[in-house]
Amino acid sequence: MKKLINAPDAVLQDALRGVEAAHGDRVRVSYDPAFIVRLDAPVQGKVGIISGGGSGHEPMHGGYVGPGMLDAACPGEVFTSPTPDQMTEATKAVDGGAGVVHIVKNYTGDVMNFDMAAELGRSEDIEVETVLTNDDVAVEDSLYTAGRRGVGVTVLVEKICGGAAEDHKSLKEVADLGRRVNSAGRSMGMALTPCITPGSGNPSFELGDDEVEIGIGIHGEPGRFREKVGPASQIAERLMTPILEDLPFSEGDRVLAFVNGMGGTPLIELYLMYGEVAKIAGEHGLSIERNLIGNFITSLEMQGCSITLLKLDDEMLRYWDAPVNTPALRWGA
Amino acid sequence: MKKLINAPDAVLQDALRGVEAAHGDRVRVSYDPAFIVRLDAPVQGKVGIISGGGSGHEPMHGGYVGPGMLDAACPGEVFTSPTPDQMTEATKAVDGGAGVVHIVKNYTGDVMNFDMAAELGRSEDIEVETVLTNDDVAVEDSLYTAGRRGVGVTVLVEKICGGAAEDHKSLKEVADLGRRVNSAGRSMGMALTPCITPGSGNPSFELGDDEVEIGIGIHGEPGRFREKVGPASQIAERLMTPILEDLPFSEGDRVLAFVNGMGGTPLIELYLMYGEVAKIAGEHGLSIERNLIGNFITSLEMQGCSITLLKLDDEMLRYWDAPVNTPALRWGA
Amino acid sequence: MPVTRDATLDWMKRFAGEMAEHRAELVALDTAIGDGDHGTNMNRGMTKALEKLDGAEQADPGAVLKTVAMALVSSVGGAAGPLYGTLFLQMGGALAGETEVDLPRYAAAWRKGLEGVQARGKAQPGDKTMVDAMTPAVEALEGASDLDSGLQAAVQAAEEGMKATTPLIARKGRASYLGERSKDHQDPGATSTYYLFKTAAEALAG
Amino acid sequence: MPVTRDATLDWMKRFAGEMAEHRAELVALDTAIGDGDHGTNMNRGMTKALEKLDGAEQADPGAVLKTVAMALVSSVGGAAGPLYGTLFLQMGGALAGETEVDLPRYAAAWRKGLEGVQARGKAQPGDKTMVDAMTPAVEALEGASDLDSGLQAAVQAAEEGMKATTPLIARKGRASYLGERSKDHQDPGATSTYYLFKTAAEALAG
Ligand SMILES: Nc1ncnc2c1ncn2[C@@H]1O[C@H](COP(=O)(O)OP(=O)(O)O)[C@@H](O)[C@H]1O
Ligand SMILES: Nc1ncnc2c1ncn2[C@@H]1O[C@H](COP(=O)(O)OP(=O)(O)O)[C@@H](O)[C@H]1O
Ligand SMILES: [Mg+2]
Ligand SMILES: [Mg+2]
Ligand SMILES: [Mg+2]
Ligand SMILES: [Mg+2]
Repeated sequence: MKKLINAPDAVLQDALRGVEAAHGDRVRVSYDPAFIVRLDAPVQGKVGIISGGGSGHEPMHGGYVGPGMLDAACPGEVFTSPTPDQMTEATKAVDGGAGVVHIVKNYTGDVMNFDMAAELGRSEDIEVETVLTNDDVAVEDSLYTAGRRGVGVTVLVEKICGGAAEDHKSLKEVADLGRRVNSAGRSMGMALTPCITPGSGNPSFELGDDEVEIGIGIHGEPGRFREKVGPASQIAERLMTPILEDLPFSEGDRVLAFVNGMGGTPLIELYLMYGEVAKIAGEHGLSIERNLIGNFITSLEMQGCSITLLKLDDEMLRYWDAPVNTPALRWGA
Repeated sequence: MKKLINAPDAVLQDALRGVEAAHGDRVRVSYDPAFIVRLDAPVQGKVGIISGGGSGHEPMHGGYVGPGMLDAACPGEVFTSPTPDQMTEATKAVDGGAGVVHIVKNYTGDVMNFDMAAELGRSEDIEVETVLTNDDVAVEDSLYTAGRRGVGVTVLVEKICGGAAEDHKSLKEVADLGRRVNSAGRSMGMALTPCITPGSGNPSFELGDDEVEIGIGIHGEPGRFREKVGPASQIAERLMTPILEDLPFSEGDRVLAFVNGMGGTPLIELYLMYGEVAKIAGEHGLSIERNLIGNFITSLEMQGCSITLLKLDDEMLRYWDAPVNTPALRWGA
Repeated sequence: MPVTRDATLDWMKRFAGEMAEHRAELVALDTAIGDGDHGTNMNRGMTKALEKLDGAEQADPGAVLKTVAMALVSSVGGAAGPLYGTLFLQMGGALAGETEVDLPRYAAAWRKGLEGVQARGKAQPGDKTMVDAMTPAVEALEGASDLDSGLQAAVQAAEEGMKATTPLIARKGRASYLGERSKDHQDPGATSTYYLFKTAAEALAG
Repeated sequence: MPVTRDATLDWMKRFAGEMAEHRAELVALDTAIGDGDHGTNMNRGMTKALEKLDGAEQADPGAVLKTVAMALVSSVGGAAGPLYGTLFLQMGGALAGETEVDLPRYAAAWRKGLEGVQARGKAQPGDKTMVDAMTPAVEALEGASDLDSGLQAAVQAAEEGMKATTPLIARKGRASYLGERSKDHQDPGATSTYYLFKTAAEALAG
């Protein structure tokens, strides 16, 4: 294993030190418990928004802390969801009296830790609403399983809720909007290579020199099936078809198309993929109103990509376009 | 070789189609000759700024086309500098009567192709000034060699010249400022892994499982030497020491610190490296006024990073902070 | 021999030792059907737990387990943190104020713990989780006639439960994303639970 | 036998064929000390050149070479594009209007081309570039008594010049960044130049 780290156990703390050195003019970094919070938090009267999850998905979530998006982010160890005390402290730090939204990706660990935090947060008279993201169509959904994973749509939920909160929407309005975004979004991902966590030191799965893994998540976990690598047009088809069928998306829908890199994919390939996605969307009569292309929710150095389609309504569009000023997503500011 | 492409020969054209689909509302894409140009070009009375180079370094240069930075970018084939007709056509497309600056990275191919283009451009009554970047301290500089490579500082030159041009500085002023930025900047890079060009299909060099390559460029070319992988703090030292000695940077200098990913490096590692860079800069009494962290000048899926330090003056700072609105770099807009 | 404060402390030290020793094994199991961190998570948590146990005096077995619970909850994260945290919290609550715990009360505490784990994680036996090792072990304790033989039986039941996870298709936790492909792999959490019973028996044996 | 328009066309077709056939070899050489594109670049350029040659009639050897030059300049890029472009542009200029080129004029055209390459790239013999193959080959032509034997000698000189690049430390082009580590590798551009002379001799031999 070769990584730009000092020691496997020190990755999170060392990276947080880098975040503090880089963005100390706009965020405050707490080390124990670990969270990153807007320097001007709590913003009085504004709904606070926090998210969190294992590290290794950067820029998610720490890179999204700032006006127009998250008030705080709680990073866990690499691929390990954070602990309740992180969320509790972050919740307190961002509560400006209007309540706090927890944006939680649907993983057993995340959900349970956030549950415990929400219980604690509530007991201290802070109103907490949880928005669960579970947009990954690669996973079968049923009452008897862990359900679908939260992946790409999480970034969109964070941005759109952030916009609504900045616009002084109420706790319930922000949370409901977040849930609507989640319901209207679908994602699927694939990998050309596995990734290696600092803690394990080994590839997260083995893949032949000519194979791709379809239906992967963002934790280096294997996907639903593997196949011989095909052209980008075929890979786009593999991801788009289940997405389009699942919502379903239909002719005339206005969408946001998000082509996300898993961390190790050259940007030129993501643009190439976007070309294929746009083509397929066009063939299905979708109108792509907005797009996002780049590494926004990653899986360490994994090569591959995910596609997220979000069916837009006017309110989502308005808050997507609203100003945002974070290290990783910035416009209008 | 596994890549998100349709065919090795079609990479550039297919990626350009993606750029057009994604950013057609702000740029125009010409396919033959290949260039990406601001939709509102030529901006009358403003100095035009173009750059170009081989593909595979995205977001450089195409991602920097937009108000406050480049007016056009000319992408060559992967790792192959573009041809004179691309630059000539781009030069014509952006000339608003105030002349055009060519920002050229110092590689034999880039220099010769831009030379031919500048000769042609001049002959058509467009005034062209060339700003050559050559900031890579890993390369020995002498009259008898190809000289130092242009690497990280190129991004900074493009941003700062872009700001000055938007401020309606004259051709000479913009070019002189660009040259000053180049003279005040120094870079050095390293790799944990090689990269694979679509055309070759093979790793650009072989590296042991516990080795790093120090002094690499951005074309997958091997570096100056290799050594056993050490902690991030040691790698930062390896890169910072020659940079600091070369200018030299001295106590009290105000600097911009730029930690750049080579394309396949997780962002968490880049932030961790930034923490080490900030520490070393602090020990040398440098004051980091601005920073940039991320994948901005890449080498396909190579894992590794480069560090660039730029000694700032007030004018550079002003134009660095000036609004920019491009797909890859955006603020104040 | 009843379960005392010292035996409980000894148990936790042994369990921490096993988690350190088997870190790589648990990571490998979790790499196959999860995200490769279970060993690191448990080792980090139990290291923290020992620190906390060292830092203050615990009056009884319940206090020992509550200290461990809080350390796990605030340092493990992932699925294992809340689950083992809840287990020890519930067991600790059931044993608060006790000094010499006999078999019925010990088994009842485990039952409480298991109920907590299931309330938190919603897993049923057969879902390929730690519940598959814990359930038969707790039942073995409940059906035993004395602590020593009960714990021996529990260890054996936990081991069988752990091994029985191998052919299962996961329905909870990360492994569930693999569907059919989760088959033929032993569940990491069931494995750490086996070590938990193993060290409990060792600690009681002295 | 003088160099005619048809022989020049034949030369270019053969050269294009060699560039296609040896693409991988040139890529491998360029991977070792450069960026691994020389074969792809030359193949792309010569494919384009053949297209252009097919697309319009060329009156004489000079016109053929100019057409190739423009195709290379506008499709190759990198170092090779301007260098081979300049070579053929200068040679084409020297042979404009000629129909049957004899040895002195042919050698003079090559000299013009080489001067162009050196003016463009500033490389001296010994810098480990195409100039190392081209220079002795042009000198062989200049010292020859007839075209056939002159081209034979030129091929041999180019081959020797190409091989002699192996021990050199590069001072121009990308390979120069490697310093000492550029030793023990044959220069890709010198290799393509060798093929250029080889096909010239073959074309003249018919
Ligand atoms: N819902 C659940 N109920 C009970 N145990 C579970 C549940 N989900 C996961 N587990 C257990 O947790 C183990 C994984 O723990 P760990 O790897 O530390 O957390 P994570 O899955 O968050 O990475 C699994 O092997 C399984 O035994
Ligand atoms: N300054 C120069 N003068 C002459 N030939 C050069 C010079 N620089 C490079 N070359 C030749 O160009 C070859 C590399 O061409 P190519 O790989 O196509 O371009 P690039 O180096 O831009 O990738 C080298 O092997 C060398 O022979
Ligand atoms: Mg985990
Ligand atoms: Mg090249
Ligand atoms: Mg795990
Ligand atoms: Mg090359």
